[in-house]
Amino acid sequence: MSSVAVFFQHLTNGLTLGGIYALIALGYTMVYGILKFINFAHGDILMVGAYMGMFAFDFLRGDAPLGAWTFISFLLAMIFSAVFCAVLGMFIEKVAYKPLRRAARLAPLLSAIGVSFILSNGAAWMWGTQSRKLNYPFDNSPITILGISITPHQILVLIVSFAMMVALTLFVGKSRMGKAMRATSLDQDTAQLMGINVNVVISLTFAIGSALAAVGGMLIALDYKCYPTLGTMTGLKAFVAAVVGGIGNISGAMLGGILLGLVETFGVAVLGIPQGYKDTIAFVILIIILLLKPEGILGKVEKEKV
Amino acid sequence: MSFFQIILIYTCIYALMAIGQNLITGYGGMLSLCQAGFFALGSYATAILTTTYGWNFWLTLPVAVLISAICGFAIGMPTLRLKGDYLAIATLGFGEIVRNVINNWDSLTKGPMGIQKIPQAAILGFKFNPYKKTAFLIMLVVVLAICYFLFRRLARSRMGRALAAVREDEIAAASMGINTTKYKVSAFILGASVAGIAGSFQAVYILSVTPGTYTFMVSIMVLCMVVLGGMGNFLACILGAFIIQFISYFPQLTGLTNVIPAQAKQIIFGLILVVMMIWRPQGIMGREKFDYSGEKRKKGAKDATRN
Amino acid sequence: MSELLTIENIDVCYGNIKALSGVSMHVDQGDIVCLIGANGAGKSTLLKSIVGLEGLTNGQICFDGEVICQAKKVKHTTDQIAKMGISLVPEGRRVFADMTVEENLDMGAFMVRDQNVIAKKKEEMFDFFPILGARRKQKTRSLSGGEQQMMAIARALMSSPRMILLDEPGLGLAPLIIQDIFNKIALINKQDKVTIFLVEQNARMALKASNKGYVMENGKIVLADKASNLLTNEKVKAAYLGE
Amino acid sequence: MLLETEKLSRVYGGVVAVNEVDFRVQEGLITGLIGPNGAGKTTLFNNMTGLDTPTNGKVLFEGKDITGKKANEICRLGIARTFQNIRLFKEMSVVENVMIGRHFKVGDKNKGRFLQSVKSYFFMKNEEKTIYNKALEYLDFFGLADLRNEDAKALPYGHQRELEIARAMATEPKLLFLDEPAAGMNPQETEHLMEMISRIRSLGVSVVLIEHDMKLVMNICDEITVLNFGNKIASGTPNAIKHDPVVIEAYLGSEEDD
Amino acid sequence: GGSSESSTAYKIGFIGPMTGDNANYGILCSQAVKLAVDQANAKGGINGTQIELIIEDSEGNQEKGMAAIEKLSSTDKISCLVGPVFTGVSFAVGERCQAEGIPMMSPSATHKDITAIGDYVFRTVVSDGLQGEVAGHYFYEVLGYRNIGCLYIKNDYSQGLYEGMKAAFEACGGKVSAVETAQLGDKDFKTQLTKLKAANVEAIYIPNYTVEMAQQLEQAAQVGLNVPFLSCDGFSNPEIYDLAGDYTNGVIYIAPTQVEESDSYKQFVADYTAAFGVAPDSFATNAFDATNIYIKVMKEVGSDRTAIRNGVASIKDYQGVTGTVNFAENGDLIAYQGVYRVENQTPIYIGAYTVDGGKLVEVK
Ligand SMILES: Nc1ncnc2c1ncn2[C@@H]1O[C@H](COP(=O)(O)OP(=O)(O)OP(=O)(O)O)[C@@H](O)[C@H]1O
Ligand SMILES: Nc1ncnc2c1ncn2[C@@H]1O[C@H](COP(=O)(O)OP(=O)(O)OP(=O)(O)O)[C@@H](O)[C@H]1O
Ligand SMILES: CC(C)C[C@H](N)C(=O)O
Ligand SMILES: [Mg+2]
Ligand SMILES: [Mg+2]
Repeated sequence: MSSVAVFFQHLTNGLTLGGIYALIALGYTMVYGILKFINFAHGDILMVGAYMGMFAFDFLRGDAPLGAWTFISFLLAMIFSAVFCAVLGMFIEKVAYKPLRRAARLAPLLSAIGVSFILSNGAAWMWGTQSRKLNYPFDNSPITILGISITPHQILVLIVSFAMMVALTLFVGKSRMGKAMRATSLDQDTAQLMGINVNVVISLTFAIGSALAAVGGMLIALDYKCYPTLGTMTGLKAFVAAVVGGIGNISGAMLGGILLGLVETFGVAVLGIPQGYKDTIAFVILIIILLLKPEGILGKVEKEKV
Repeated sequence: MSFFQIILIYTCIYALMAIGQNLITGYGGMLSLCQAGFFALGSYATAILTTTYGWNFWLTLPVAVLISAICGFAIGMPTLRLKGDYLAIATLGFGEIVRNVINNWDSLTKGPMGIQKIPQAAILGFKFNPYKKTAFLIMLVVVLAICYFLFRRLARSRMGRALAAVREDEIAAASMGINTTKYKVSAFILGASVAGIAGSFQAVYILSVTPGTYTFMVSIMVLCMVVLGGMGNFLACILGAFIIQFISYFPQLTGLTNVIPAQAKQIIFGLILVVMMIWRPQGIMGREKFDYSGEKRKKGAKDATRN
Repeated sequence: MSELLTIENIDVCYGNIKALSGVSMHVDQGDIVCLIGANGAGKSTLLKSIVGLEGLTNGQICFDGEVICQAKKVKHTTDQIAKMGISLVPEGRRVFADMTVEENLDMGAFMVRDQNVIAKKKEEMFDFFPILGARRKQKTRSLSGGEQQMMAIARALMSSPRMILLDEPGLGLAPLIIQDIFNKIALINKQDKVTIFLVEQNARMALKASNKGYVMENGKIVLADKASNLLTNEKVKAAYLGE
Repeated sequence: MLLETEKLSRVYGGVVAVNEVDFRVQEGLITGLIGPNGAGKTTLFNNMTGLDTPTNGKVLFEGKDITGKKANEICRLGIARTFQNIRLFKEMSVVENVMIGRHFKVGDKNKGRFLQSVKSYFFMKNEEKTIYNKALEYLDFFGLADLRNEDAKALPYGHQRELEIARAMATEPKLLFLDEPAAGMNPQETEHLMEMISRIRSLGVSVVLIEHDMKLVMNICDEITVLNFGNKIASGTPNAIKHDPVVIEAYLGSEEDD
Repeated sequence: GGSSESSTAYKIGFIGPMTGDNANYGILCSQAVKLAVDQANAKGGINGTQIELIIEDSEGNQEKGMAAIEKLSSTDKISCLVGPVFTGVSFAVGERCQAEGIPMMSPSATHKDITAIGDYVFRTVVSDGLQGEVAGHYFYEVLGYRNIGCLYIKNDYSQGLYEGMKAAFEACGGKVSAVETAQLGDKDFKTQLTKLKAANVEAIYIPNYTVEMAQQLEQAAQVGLNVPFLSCDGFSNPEIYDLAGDYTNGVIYIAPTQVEESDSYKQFVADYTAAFGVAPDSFATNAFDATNIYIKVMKEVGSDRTAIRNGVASIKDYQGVTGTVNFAENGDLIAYQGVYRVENQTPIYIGAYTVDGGKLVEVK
């Protein structure tokens, strides 16, 4: 391989890895943006979404060979999984977070950790701990251009995360509901005074966030497989990405995700530091970014007015 | 009840970390997620010095504290500008960096293989044999008691009050002449130091160290202990540590392990966390209200507090 | 004139502290009513309980003949009450700090769906508070205290409510502006038939602008009368008018 | 001159909040700072107390340049302040709030820092007692001693304002900045506040206050400076200001007959 | 064995990760132990007494492992222990077992130093030392590679195998010219694979766990990396064929031998699959043998710990499902390494090897 080709292969790898982080980070940021708390269970909802999608897909597809039907059944499975997770997300919010809305900031975090334990171990109990394959609904053989390989799946991940980013930005920025979400995130009492039903807003936020998680979960599981801790490690990374991008900021989540993917790839590939230190490099760079830009890359630095 | 003793031993070790976390988070209001990192530093300092360099355990203890303190300073100083969850991520990153470096610096830490055959702690030839627990437990209780009193004292002095002020309103605190940076960094240093102590004792309890013990989950558990017990309350931290340890070893203590599936234990653990938080969001004991004059403080009307 | 807002014998507690006890009062359709009282008397608490932000432990509150709040159970949530046409300018401004002035006004008009109406209302507000117009793209958090107060009032007016509850609208405002605001209140009361319920420390000015006044002490209504009578009431003069 | 600013400006993006203002505070006096909403009064305060840094110009305190110093350093030099939007330590008790004000007032100047902290660690009981008693004195001054064990957040607005002043006074300042101390108070309470401020001056503390309550300003201020759109448009005695046409035009409006 | 006549308690303990990130290994092994105990109990247990099995969760973590052995030793008073599953936990638990004289037999902890803890520590899995050595020799001498790359996980297992292989391969004269590592739990290896691709090596050794190897094989294809892959005993877990499908074809791996041959093995797989719905991996197979060895010994000497340890040490040519089991002086399994090549998603047995005096020897 020529070194130029190697470079571009790394670039491709980094971008697509970043796409995966971005996919999860979007949902994280969305919920954080409204409720200002780290929904630790987001990754686990994503895992449930992957499993539900897998079951639905296997069921719908049956023995059909790759073709239009597999693709359609994959989409149907995705819709099913998204709906399932939306309901699950709303349910979790009602039971575990809603009673804590006025409590200390860390109380819902702990509750979320509890939910995360319940979901991941519940999944292990019901579905076993071994990895299960979610089959590609299309032919995923790599496409090689000028010596650089990329798979259709990678392209899909990038497209979907980008599309989600655009859709979410428009939704939150432009729609009535989106405005209600922003107001709710700033001051729930006052939002109510404006005639906003914050319960509905929060439920909806969870529903959307969880549905996004389900879609993300299925796309990720195509590559990473389904297993009960699917959401944990990737979820954590994605959360880091969301924060670095400026938590609560939708484009920031996307940017943070891509950046994390690139940093993880290039930190090692180009700087020539031993691969083992990949996470160290990634975190050092992220900490440096935060030090230079304490509110995240796209976060707003607004000095408090006294 | 020798199995109960092991719960107490882990309670003590984790309570040490929780005390540190409480100073940082409960008092200073900084959400730090790197107790596991300092815990690891303490453990490895002891493990390396006792095995590779043949030091006595008690001599490694101050080194462990010093290293943790220096790292606490190194992480505290620059990241203090960060607020809330940004600080959480930076500190989480630090914890992961520590583990990552330990896992990769093979020549010093033996990498993923870990370090074995750590000698037992001893005083004048009397060995604190971890398998015999009682003596070990007594040693830990003494250490915990000392740290508890030192920290509680600190917290109800000017320093604790200044930290609380910084937590409540940094701008107002600065306008009252408080050097906010100084107090935040001090909290980090002290919090890191006790976690280092906890690490040292962990090393002489398990008698071997591997990077896998010092994961992010440890930091999360420590945070849970503090929040569950009650932020800003050192006794509550110890209680929180006990409760969390008790819940996680409950099936073993009662012999339920063979009756219920392994995951059920974790699911119950999760349920308890959720229920406890809904039941008492401010923690079981809540924030400790000091009473300066001998008269009792009126119970606050709404105790659930935001910070 | 018919009673628009009726408060019947309500109690409100913070934990075990009773902030309001046995408060009964009413506001007639089209009136301007003011409530005065010392610090901590419970005025803000009363306003908050009308919009459902504090629960009652006893009694009930009716708006336009319908029960909106009742002890021990939530009849209507705050957003429903807002939708019935009650708008509160809360104590301490409570602006959406991270939104611009314009976005804040948009939020005030959340219940209005007609974009033209919103645009018109906004221009009206900017006419009334020119400094807000000058700052329309600025984040509210960086506004001065008085500007934020204007912002909060303007926001409450955006939804063209049937009734406005104002909690110390003059707080932190320059004398000229306060006068303006009271004039404006009288104007919208007359023109738009908006009922006004006002809590104000500047008792003289408030009573002058009102038809009716209530005086609250320690969570209880101790006086209720025509505003003009209160202005000359010796007790009121001594305690609240600073003479 | 106890404190003065030299051509102090503060610009935010396009907004000139304070424009080349020369502001003077004489020792022992009560100086008023008035002006329409958004005139730049609070901004000027922030720039003098270290919470904001001037874009241009200097701040001199007792002849020394303190521009750009941190808030905590400025406080230790003897400048204390309150805030327009009350900033109490809400979850702490009333007395603890005041004790914070005593924070840097303990300790023995003759000992090194380390020895001092060791000493204060071991003799904490005594030290705490001193701080506590001193704090009670300041609470008493404002008649808040009975409320000492309440949470600060549960106090009614007016008391919160007083508590904030008590807390600032606990730092034993030479100069006290008050940002709208009478906001949210009724006339009677305002009168009480005026008394308090006069008493503070009689303790030898110079006071600067921002206020929209003209009765208060005109009654107790010795000097008044008026800002409008960031510019200083007038300064002088209350009487002079009251009749200054520029000020009337910009701020006071024609006197209401009453 | 003083207590051999007291027929009351035959207790076998098991420690492994039953929850957490690596629960799969613990669960598969524990099921094998359970199967062995159930089978023995169905046949009347030991001299008419039922055997009791106590499974404890270590979460793959030393701290929990210590608590587990504490409970097994002080509350349950077990006679012998199967496990722990992971090297790290085995070190901590092993010391305790040694100190208290509890026989311990790990089905899967492969670190070469584990049996050095003491004479109560055994294992039914081959030490990484031997496996790596055989691998190194085989790659050089039989496969004829001179320049290979390696991608391993920074954990004790993978690194141990890598080090063993590298030492032997380079001693033969070969060169491991490109080495990449990853962290446990990583799912994306494209960076490393791209670097390996750029390094132009003849083959790549991936001594990792099943799930990671599945990812690596699949992603190698994704970055267009087309060289032969070499692997280790982790490949003997049939899960790999579910996960990596056709990407496994052509892989050559070294793993404990004779697994494929015996009828008893086939029987075991059938029983296991019938009971638990999944197929066992090689560690579970080892755990099955370990348990049966204990049962056999206990039948002879009773429940006394020292007697059991001595009994295990003197086992000779035990015929287990993994083949013939003998323990070396230090408690290590004496075993040969099988070489397999995957064709059509099925491993084809090529031969058994060991290393003797620095030479690769084929065992017939
Ligand atoms: N969150 C709270 N927790 C406990 N007590 C409270 C709380 N809010 C208000 N109170 C108490 O309730 C009483 C009434 O307070 P409220 O704010 O209604 O008074 P107010 O008449 O509006 O006074 P002000 O003129 O100062 O605004 C006061 O004694 C106050 O201390
Ligand atoms: N960070 C900022 N960014 C932009 N503009 C700002 C910022 N801070 C203040 N301003 C503007 O500067 C002007 C002066 O504000 P300041 O708070 O000093 O007013 P003030 O005189 O205290 O008014 P008030 O009496 O209403 O409190 C205001 O118009 C405000 O909008
Ligand atoms: C289950 C196995 C993969 C464990 C591994 N052999 C170890 O020593 O840790
Ligand atoms: Mg009020
Ligand atoms: Mg101001």
